[in-house]
Amino acid sequence: MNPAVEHSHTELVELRIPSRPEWVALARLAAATVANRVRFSIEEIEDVKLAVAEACTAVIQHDGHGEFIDVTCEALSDLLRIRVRDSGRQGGARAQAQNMNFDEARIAGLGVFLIRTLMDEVSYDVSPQGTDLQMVKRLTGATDH
Amino acid sequence: MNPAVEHSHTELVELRIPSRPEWVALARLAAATVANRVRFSIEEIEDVKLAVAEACTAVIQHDGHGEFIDVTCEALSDLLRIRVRDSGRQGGARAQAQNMNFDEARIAGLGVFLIRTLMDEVSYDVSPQGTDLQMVKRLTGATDH
Amino acid sequence: MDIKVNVREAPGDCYVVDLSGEIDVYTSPKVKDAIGELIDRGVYFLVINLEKVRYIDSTGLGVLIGGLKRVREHGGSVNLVCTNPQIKKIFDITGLVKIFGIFESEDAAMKALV
Amino acid sequence: MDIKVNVREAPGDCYVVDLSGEIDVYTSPKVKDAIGELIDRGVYFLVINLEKVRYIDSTGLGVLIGGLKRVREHGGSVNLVCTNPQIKKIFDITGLVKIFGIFESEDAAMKALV
Ligand SMILES: Nc1ncnc2c1ncn2[C@@H]1O[C@H](COP(=O)(O)OP(=O)(O)O)[C@@H](O)[C@H]1O
Ligand SMILES: Nc1ncnc2c1ncn2[C@@H]1O[C@H](COP(=O)(O)OP(=O)(O)O)[C@@H](O)[C@H]1O
Repeated sequence: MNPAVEHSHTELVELRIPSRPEWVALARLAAATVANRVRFSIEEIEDVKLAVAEACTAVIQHDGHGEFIDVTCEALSDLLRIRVRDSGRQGGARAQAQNMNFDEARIAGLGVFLIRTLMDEVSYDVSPQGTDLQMVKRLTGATDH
Repeated sequence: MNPAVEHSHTELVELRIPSRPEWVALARLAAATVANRVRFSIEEIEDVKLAVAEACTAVIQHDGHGEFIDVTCEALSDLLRIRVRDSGRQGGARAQAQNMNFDEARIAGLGVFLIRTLMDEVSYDVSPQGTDLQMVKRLTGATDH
Repeated sequence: MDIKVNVREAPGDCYVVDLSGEIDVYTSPKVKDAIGELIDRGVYFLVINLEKVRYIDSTGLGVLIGGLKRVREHGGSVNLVCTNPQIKKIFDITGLVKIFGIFESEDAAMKALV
Repeated sequence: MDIKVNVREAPGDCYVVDLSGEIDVYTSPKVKDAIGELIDRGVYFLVINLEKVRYIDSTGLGVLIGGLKRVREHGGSVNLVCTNPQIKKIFDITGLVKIFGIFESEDAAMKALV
């Protein structure tokens, strides 16, 4: 079953998980369920799972990350939009350290490389409040309006 | 892998899904993942999945329900607490109709019977703002403090 | 999240409905349609094989109960094949074991049907 | 979410590590430990069989790369068995096909090892 998304329906899933390794699999599953609502192929759904997992992993492996990861997945008729943020971050010194550690080396890492390769659009925003990664995958051949 | 929950960690998962049939499976999976963090048996995890699905199904099959279902699952050392609410409900006349339809016949239905049988504590609250079902399942032999 | 429904004719005017997967609020309409079509065609003796069903909820039970009620109006009956202990438990705690014939094998379910 | 790791001795001072399941940030430490233990024991020729791996992410790749680096310091090598196209694709797009020997069968991976 891989039905076309009906525009009249909201196709939005929000998931909050503790920012720890054992929860990443759930974020993958949630993203896969939403990706399945767009008419992605099985291979494309695997791409989405990996990209979401890499985004969560980047948060988890980063010192000073927040207590939770918020994953928002939205299916539109011809694209999937996913946002991964960490939240509940400690303020002050920890947030400072966080800010400095999140350097180009991290962005250039294997995980971020995979996200950029597998998704069509990736943007990220780093602030003392946390990291915010947004990514879009389009149906092949589809154009955005 | 079925590790004991460490008290120093937050074991809280929040999931928001559209209140439609195709999303209930994701709520089951999320609840099962959290139940797995308490040392429940496979059979007990199946009980939790069914109870959560019945709670979501009750919302969905009820006219005038909200646009989303919020599922909150919290693992403590010896119990699992789950809350299922509908949100984004239309106000006014629809909320009124909703309120009246949610009658004893519904509560007495097969789904609610299953929830009551499979879980150790169940409470629900119905208001024009929506329905709010809370349930607890304990580890066998464990007592609450 | 998926259900597969396969309908096949068996000896003696009886049909077997093989279900495989999860029967929930999303998938049960598909099961309801398949059973409903058979009954509309005048098939009142059914074996529903749940051996490959991993999950069933109240909507799935409702579909089975609904099917049973309809065939009984025509003097028919529905027998279930169920070996999964978790699924069996659901029939036990809801008391539905008393209204369905539930069997360990398709053979036994078919023999008990007529 | 689970990984199974099985280590077995093969002909010619070589070991095969069978991995089965999903290798991610949660499960990769288990894989790392298993490979690390072998290397600590002086095993520098490894075949890692990924045929039953359904999923691998950058942490899993990191563990494999780390193992390869360690055995190379001792003149050893790591060959992978990989048939799943999705997993192969990950090695392709990261360029890791160029640093690992990747084979379609365990036999081929073992023969190419020494
Ligand atoms: N495509 C690649 N080819 C070869 N080696 C790589 C590749 N990607 C990463 N590595 C190596 O694998 C190791 C782990 O990489 P990475 O996961 O990016 O770690 P980190 O985030 O710590 O930089 C590093 O030593 C890196 O040099
Ligand atoms: N334990 C049971 N034994 C026999 N019949 C039952 C049982 N539970 C429910 N039913 C019947 O199955 C049908 C569907 O039940 P239920 O799911 O509770 O529907 P509803 O919510 O519409 O009342 C009803 O006709 C009811 O009488």
